[in-house]
Amino acid sequence: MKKVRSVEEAIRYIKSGSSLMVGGFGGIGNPPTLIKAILESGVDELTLICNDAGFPHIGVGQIITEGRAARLIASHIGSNPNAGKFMHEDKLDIEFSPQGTLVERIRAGGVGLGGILTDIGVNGLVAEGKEKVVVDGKAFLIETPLTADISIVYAKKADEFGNLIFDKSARNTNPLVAMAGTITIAEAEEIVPVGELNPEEIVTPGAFVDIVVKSEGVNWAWAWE
Amino acid sequence: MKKVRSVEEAIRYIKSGSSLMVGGFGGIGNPPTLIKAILESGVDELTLICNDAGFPHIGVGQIITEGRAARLIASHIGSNPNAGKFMHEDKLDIEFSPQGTLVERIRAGGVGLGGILTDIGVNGLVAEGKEKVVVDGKAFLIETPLTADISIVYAKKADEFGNLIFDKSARNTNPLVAMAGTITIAEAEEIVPVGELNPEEIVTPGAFVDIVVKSEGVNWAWAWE
Amino acid sequence: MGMGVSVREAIAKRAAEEIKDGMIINLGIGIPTLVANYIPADVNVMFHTENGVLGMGPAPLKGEEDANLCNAGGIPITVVPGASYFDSTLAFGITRRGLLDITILGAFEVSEKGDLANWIVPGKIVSGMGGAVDLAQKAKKVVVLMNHTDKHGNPKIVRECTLPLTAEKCVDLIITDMAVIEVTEQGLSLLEVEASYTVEDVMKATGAEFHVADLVK
Amino acid sequence: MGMGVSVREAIAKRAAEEIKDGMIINLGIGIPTLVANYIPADVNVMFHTENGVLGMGPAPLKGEEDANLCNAGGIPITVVPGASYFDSTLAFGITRRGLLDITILGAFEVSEKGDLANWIVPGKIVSGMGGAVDLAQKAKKVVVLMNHTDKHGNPKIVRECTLPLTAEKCVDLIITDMAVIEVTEQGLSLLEVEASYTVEDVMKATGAEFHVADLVK
Repeated sequence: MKKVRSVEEAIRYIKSGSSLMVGGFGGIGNPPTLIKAILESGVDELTLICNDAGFPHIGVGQIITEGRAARLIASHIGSNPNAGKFMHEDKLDIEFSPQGTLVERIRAGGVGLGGILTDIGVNGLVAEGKEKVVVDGKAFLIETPLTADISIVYAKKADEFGNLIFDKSARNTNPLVAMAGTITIAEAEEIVPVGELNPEEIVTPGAFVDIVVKSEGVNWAWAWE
Repeated sequence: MKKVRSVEEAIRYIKSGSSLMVGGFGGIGNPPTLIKAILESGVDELTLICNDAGFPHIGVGQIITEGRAARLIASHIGSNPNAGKFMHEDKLDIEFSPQGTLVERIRAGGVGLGGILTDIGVNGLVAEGKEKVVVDGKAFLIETPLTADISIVYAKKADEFGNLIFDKSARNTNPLVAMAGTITIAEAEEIVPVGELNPEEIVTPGAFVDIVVKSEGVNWAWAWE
Repeated sequence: MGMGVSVREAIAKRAAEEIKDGMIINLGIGIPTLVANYIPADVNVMFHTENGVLGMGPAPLKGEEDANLCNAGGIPITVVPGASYFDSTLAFGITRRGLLDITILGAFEVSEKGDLANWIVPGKIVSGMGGAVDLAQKAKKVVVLMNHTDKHGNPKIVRECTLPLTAEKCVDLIITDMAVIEVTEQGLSLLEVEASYTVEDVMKATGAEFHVADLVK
Repeated sequence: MGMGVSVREAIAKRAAEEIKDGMIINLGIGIPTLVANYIPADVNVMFHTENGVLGMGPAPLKGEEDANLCNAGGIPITVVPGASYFDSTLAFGITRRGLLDITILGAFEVSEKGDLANWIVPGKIVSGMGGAVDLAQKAKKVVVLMNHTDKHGNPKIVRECTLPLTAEKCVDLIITDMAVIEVTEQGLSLLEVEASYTVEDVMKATGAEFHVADLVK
């Protein structure tokens, strides 16, 4: 049950054409070391699933900027003009979900549900192409679950069993993404022996995590800097 | 935003005929002081929503034993023979859900979803009377959300804004039930001023909690004692 | 939105009057962000951000930013006593469950029925709805802050929105550089006119009819 | 189940052989609970309980029980290093996601296709399915521990279950007081016969046909 691996070993599971789900929100909470290694590995044609397209040179945004994604499932791309440009040029296929729906779809995939019913967007553009059901006289959209070949997340601490805790608002989508990968790789600022984390403070139980790697820290300048 | 009240004030919201959702699992994590006060208040004809029927003289089981519930939505009643007896005598109407489905229904109610899709029980008795949908060629049951007029939960600590942390396996269904009440009353072993809980350790944000009361501690002998 | 600083501030200041003690609040980006600066010290509220914080505080001092503590726009924040961190499903759980007392947003168009368009601009690249649909559809009170007209002088308050809707019948109050208008079951109702304009000025700049019976200033 | 202590222990001991290093395990009540006592010290596993603990340890010493630390049956437990507490949706998320390597359960009947009936007994009051459907349907490996026959000597391994099913085609292995039988795509396969019985004894006590080609002892 010792899951600590080198970054090189970990990213071997990510291949051209893989679906890759990435934790984080507006760059915050994206795993920097894994993203850097993925870029260096040369994989492309990825299906990216992420809250947003980040910023052009921050976090998951770099995967888009470097043209490594063929498809993106997200709620927002406004902060990364490259995503919009590539979409416009038919180089990137994008599926949008309302943010609250997107994170529930990821959670549904992560906990093995067949989907969720929600009235968010039921009367608008969001509903296009989606099945509706009526429950107790009220219409809901069927929103399907999301999973991925590989999930990558960013944690404050991991133990060797893969139990994770997160850091402030960098928690965001990370605990959800951690559950939704067929293989989940957690990048942690600190890796501790089993037993060092308080069972009460663990957010993601190690059952959901397959590989733990040590973070080398953030390698980009923040948008606000 | 100071939500601390006396038990007497708090339980005034619970009336005969109310739907009452109770946190806990096999008695563990049921709120003892609120249950005692509810019994003393004389309310009946309650619709109880709870993981299980507890034990005859432990936790939520007492509400059933004393004949205060007209209806029960639960996953299991095996440890409280009174529940089965009253069901058999047509004094108690019971709706069963598989445990994993029940807790997802409570969560769905708590986070404002219209329901969930699951394949648990899709080919068996569980499916009786439920709508099925086919998503990507696979059949799922539509399971509806659960909410209640009042939710009562048991916490280790609450602050005056209603932020909650729980105790070990007494967490169980409590964070879910806390979200699903139109009015949520939290019974806490300890009530602390706002700012004393670490924002990382809070499990239930105060937004979901309306009233906080001080626990007088468990007033029953455990089944294993 | 091409407004002067003092106009933006005036709108934010007026919006702050809608905020009452004990509220849970989500502020959109742009002018709505400024509203926090005008809430009186004795009004205690909790700010919600959809990435996963309840209890946002003011911006940190320069040099004290924490890259792991930001709002949904990626801007560094602080937290107040009583704050909590959680994952994004819980943030939207609070929203969908109707626990946001108020959300304050920008808009391209608002219809007389309270329909909101603040998502897609024709001819521009679609940037995605983010959390706008969730917020507009589920907050207890939706307040829109915007210029009364677009840069060509065309009304942004209209009978029917021409742009795709973010959500139907969701807006409760519109605060602009010219007026404060309430959306009621009976239609629009003019509550206030900015000192340098007349009711006639507001009528000309508005693409829908409104009642003036409830005018308070 | 009306078995002697040594038979219960023999079954639990045999079941423990199915447990491999690194597994995540859910044990049902009754004999399955005893399995934990027979796992070798060098086999590291994590026990899951559906109320919301991963990493259950042995029972506490008498007098050291904690009312807020119990398993799904309400019995006091301890935790091992690496354990975590979570709400019940996450406990069943682990189950539905297929992360339980093995679950060990009791049964009333098992069919030759691996259908499991362990929920409703006719004539008795229905007690509800609890987590049995989730566990039977979603664990990677489902092992049933039971007496080979009921108290009247009737087979519990049958061609078709007569009782309502907990889940279809879910059982992988049946361990009884008489034998170990695997459920395969080609039907039942007898793997082991307990020393005091013959293959013929097992045939007579079984309500379905089985292959004996793979008999190992």
